[in-house]
Amino acid sequence: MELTSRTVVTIVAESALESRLVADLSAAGVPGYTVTPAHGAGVRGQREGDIQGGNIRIETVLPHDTALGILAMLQDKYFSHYACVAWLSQASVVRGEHF
Amino acid sequence: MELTSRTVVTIVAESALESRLVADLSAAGVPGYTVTPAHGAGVRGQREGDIQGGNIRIETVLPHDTALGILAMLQDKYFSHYACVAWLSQASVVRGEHF
Amino acid sequence: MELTSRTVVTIVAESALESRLVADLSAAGVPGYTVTPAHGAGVRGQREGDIQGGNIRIETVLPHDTALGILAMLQDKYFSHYACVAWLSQASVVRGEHF
Amino acid sequence: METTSVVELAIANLLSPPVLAFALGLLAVAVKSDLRLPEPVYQAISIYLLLGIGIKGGVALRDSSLQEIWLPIAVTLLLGVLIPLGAYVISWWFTRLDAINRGALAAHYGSTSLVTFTAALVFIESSGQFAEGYLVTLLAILEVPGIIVGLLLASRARKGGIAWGESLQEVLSGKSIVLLVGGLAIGVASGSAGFASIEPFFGGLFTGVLTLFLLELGIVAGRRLPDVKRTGWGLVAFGTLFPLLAGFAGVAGGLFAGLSVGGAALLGVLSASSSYIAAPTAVRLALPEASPGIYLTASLGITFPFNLIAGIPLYYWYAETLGGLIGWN
Amino acid sequence: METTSVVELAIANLLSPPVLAFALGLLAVAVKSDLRLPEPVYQAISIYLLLGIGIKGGVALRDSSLQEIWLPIAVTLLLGVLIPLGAYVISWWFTRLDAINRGALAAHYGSTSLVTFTAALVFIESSGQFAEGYLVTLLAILEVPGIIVGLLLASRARKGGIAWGESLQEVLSGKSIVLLVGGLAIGVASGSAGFASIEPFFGGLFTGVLTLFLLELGIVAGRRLPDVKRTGWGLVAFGTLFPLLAGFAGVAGGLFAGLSVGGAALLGVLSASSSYIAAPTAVRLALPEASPGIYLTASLGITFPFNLIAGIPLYYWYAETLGGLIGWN
Amino acid sequence: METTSVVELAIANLLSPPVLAFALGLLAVAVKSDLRLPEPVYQAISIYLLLGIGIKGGVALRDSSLQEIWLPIAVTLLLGVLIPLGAYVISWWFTRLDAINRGALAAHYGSTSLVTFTAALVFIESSGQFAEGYLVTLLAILEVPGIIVGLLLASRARKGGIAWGESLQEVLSGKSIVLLVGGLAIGVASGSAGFASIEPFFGGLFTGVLTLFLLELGIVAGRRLPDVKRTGWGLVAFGTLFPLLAGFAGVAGGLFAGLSVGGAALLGVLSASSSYIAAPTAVRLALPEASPGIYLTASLGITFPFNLIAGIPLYYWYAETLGGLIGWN
Ligand SMILES: Nc1ncnc2c1ncn2[C@@H]1O[C@H](COP(=O)(O)O)[C@@H](O)[C@H]1O
Ligand SMILES: Nc1ncnc2c1ncn2[C@@H]1O[C@H](COP(=O)(O)O)[C@@H](O)[C@H]1O
Ligand SMILES: Nc1ncnc2c1ncn2[C@@H]1O[C@H](COP(=O)(O)O)[C@@H](O)[C@H]1O
Ligand code: NA
Ligand code: NA
Ligand code: NA
Repeated sequence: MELTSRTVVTIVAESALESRLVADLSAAGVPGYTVTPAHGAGVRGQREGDIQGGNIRIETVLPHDTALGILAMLQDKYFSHYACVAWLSQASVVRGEHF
Repeated sequence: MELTSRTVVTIVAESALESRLVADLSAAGVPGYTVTPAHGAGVRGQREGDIQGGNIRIETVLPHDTALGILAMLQDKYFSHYACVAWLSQASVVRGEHF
Repeated sequence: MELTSRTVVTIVAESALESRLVADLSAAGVPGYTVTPAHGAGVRGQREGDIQGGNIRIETVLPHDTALGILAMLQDKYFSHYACVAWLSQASVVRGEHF
Repeated sequence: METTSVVELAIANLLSPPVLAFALGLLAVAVKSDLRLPEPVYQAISIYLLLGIGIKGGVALRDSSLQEIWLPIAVTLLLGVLIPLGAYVISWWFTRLDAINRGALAAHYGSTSLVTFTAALVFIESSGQFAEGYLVTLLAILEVPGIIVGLLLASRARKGGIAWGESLQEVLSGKSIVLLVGGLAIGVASGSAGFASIEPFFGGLFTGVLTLFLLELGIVAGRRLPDVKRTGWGLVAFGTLFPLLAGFAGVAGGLFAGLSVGGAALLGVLSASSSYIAAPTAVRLALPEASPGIYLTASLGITFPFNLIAGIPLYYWYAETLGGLIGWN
Repeated sequence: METTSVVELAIANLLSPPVLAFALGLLAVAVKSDLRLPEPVYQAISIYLLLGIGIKGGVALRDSSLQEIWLPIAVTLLLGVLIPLGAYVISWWFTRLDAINRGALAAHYGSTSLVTFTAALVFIESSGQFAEGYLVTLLAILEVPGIIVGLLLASRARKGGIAWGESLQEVLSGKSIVLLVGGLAIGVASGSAGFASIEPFFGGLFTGVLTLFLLELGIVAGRRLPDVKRTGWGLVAFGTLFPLLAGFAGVAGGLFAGLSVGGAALLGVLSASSSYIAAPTAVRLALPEASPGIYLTASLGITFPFNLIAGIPLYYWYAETLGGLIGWN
Repeated sequence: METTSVVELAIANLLSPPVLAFALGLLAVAVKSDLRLPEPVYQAISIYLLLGIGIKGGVALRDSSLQEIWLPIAVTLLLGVLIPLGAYVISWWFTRLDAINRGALAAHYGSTSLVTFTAALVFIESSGQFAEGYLVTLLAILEVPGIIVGLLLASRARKGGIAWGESLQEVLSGKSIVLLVGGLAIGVASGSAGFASIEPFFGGLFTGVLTLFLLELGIVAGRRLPDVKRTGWGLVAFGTLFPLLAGFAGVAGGLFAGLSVGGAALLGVLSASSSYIAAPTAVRLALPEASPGIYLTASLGITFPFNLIAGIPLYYWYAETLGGLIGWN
């Protein structure tokens, strides 16, 4: 089986941001994304509050260059004011054309 | 602490497939798996629809060979017709015998 | 963009343990954590039961040393009696000071 | 109600809270609202509706003799075979889809929609009409054969066929059948004395809960509307004209089997409505090549709203007119 | 009720199950209980309350003439502009916060709280008082302008301003507005005959469901209490004194517009209450620099409990006294 | 009801909708259905039941004098200590389990099951019998001591003992105690006038909601049944015979304390039932070596169905017979 290397971007953010984040990810050309509900705490601990549904965890598997573009976009628009963190990791996929 | 290297297979699929996937994973000999509810969009965007409960995300930590077997199984039975993607990544565990 | 290397600890445990685990993680100095609801099966298959809400999946991104400390803590207090597994993986972050 | 015209019936239906809530759901999608009923609550309500309608049907069934119901049951089984066959053939005229996609459509239109039936029941009751209690039994009976016939039709075109054991198991043990049949049994066993204790929950709240449920279904259907444009007018024509035909067959069969006007109207609704709980799951697993963009769009985006808004009073009008012709009622 | 003293009113309010359930929620946090109403159920209940109150308001609105309601509507719009301006200025005296955080506060206090209104409605009804049905219309009207004014005030201090298109879209298509306005339309269209069929659900259960909801809100508010200590006494003073003022303005405006004592009391409650559904979302997205630790704490941790426990009977007392002075009722 | 035989009582109980729904849940598992009540709805219903039963008990408690209830409370506390001790000893005869697992069993059987109590309440009410309102107070009182005694018994065998502070905090602030005690307080404070406003929700719907809840508990119990086979007949014997004994002790104690026949039957049910909300959580955290496959299977897979199906009418029959012997009633 032929495996292709890809990058996974994992973003955790307050759930009010979901639709904006998804729109920005699509604009940045992600081939797909997966969202799971989440909650948590971080350094900032600043969230819209218990009442509005916690966090979301977004995961998207894509080429490394697009991943870096997304990090730049996040740093530009989200990291400074919103409760939002992100990290990159490595993955291998079959069907590289799908990601 | 002695760490052992393992592979993580992450599968995202439409939730109607959960019981079939779990049965196929068990048949392929996974030592365990974790399922989280999810939703998302992909290249195909073909899902059973909003009404039936989105996607699931299955994660299983196992030896590399078993991981490759699972990818083959997925390619054989799921990738072509169902909304289903998967990727591999690396992990380290203590208690290697558990995984 | 400057990327810093970090370790991700992923813990899956029965959900009754959530508050205890979070307290122990905080005591171990994690910079943040994210919890998602989950269910699954493992080698032990011993869980408090269907009635009390399945598993949780906790993810925390942190320096490698702290990660090893957490594994040691888990091994000491959780692995032997509770339904609890954990694994480490590699990640890169911008804003290293945040993690 | 006999003297009211079909237009008055249709207006009364349109202005009922459940139908208006459905319209509100459509509107919410149109204005890009993020309004959704949470999934677990949606699931719980569908359990409530299935179980409640089953129990009420069972209480009514208790008073029916086998002699009275064997003919309606036989007619229902016949409809359960003929309607999917009809859908398979007629969808070809309108859409030129391949056999697998038409088999999928047949499975949906051959089966039936709980919520459409429920809305029709509320319509009949709120206009003071009578309908036999065992109609719920017919609902349970009509759920399954259509799916089987549809899969059969598609399987002929599918290399590898269908994993029948798995599929049948999934349909028969799915929540629709378990709750309807189980509810019927509970109703039969506990009778109206037992039902009295749960009436405030399963009876009194019914229309209100249905209103909330239809709000969500309006949202779900509204999200399908863009797909309607994409799938083309052939599917729209099929999704509105075929129910008119199947509804007529149901009404005629019902009157033939001796049902009251209200009962025949309900059998018409059952025949005209298409499934979106049991059938989609079965089809998705057994016929993965069939496009959900086609069958779900037809069932949920076209036929469901059509029946809810126009079909229900129409099938009632069928029953009244045809019943009058044959000197019924 | 006219002869009862304000103290008796306050005690009756305090001993009502919804307010006691709120207190139980506070207590549960104090004893470190893990009690929570699950999020999806919380969401579903808020949909139920919004839609139900909208429908009931619509049924009542049907009987109101435009002539009767234009002045109350005009007064409400005026309050919708003046109250956030007042909050912006007065919060400066108490807290010395920057313009962005005061704009955020203005958006919250300019908008209004469904649950406070609902609890007040239950209070008015259970003490046998009358209130105009179209108050729900005023609730829907008061939701939006305060948010806009608040964002406007903050945007002057914000480089880059505000993405108005996005923000307005989010507020106007948010579930509060869609359900209140949609519910009003359903109520108007279906009337009291239509409402009868859903009354057991949207009417009979209302106070009970509200009790469950307030249990959860007590927990949510209780979790905010540690923040209250952190934000300081200036915010506590603002969060209790400003509602007293805004409530007075609402009551006076209501009586001026010709509302009954009960109606004026409710307009007072609407004016005095601060939003925690629509406003927080809008503010979070449009003014990310504003601290939720300030506006949510003030709105949810201070003003909401204050209104629930002391404010509601007080605004009623305002209305009764002022109404008596001007020879009303 | 005095003249009806125990068999008639048992049949009436078996044919009640809640018990039939429980059976349907068992059946759903047997046919491998994927039917489940979503977890958040399950949680919300258990909050509803606990709070509702607490409030109703509180309204009733208001009319009771301390003089009337001190003896029943004392007897209940005694039962709360003796029953777990009995369970610890007697389970040894049947199962030969180690001290930790028997301590876990003792904690479960010493505590009590809300749903069994609720079903018994519905049984008593629907057969027109009287029972003292303060039985709910006894339910709340019986929740805790059994757990403590069970943990104490196990801790002697456990090196490291038990983190008592943490465990007590978790039990006392768990949702069972907070909602029952809080509900009692709400009921006492608001009285029957306050309760009237929430009666449609917490009163009228009660049996219906319980029916839905028991459907899910049937599924949960059904999934435990394979474990029953694995754990062996000793546990089955213990899980059915011990409740017969504990139920007798409860009935006798109740009659001794001056309770009515209905009240004594309910105290019998409380004594015979075993916990599956508070105790499992406490035991899981404090005694991780104890096997949930044993204590949950016994409590949920054996004793709960046994009590629901056979125990409730039996304990009533105990009370009637014993009450007759001592000339009560
Ligand atoms: N080190 C971390 N590891 C995992 N998740 C984190 C971490 N830090 C923050 N998070 C998640 O990101 C959210 C926002 O973090 P923050 O912006 O620091 O408040 C938190 O609620 C967590 O869910
Ligand atoms: N590149 C991706 N990264 C993360 N998740 C993906 C990606 N592509 C697809 N998915 C997930 O897989 C599901 C099915 O994808 P598809 O088969 O392309 O429709 C989507 O709904 C997403 O949740
Ligand atoms: N190999 C594995 N991969 C992923 N998740 C696992 C694995 N083994 C166990 N788990 C998760 O950890 C939980 C407890 O496992 P165990 O302690 O083996 O019963 C299971 O319910 C699974 O959710
Ligand atoms: Na049909
Ligand atoms: Na206001
Ligand atoms: Na007991």
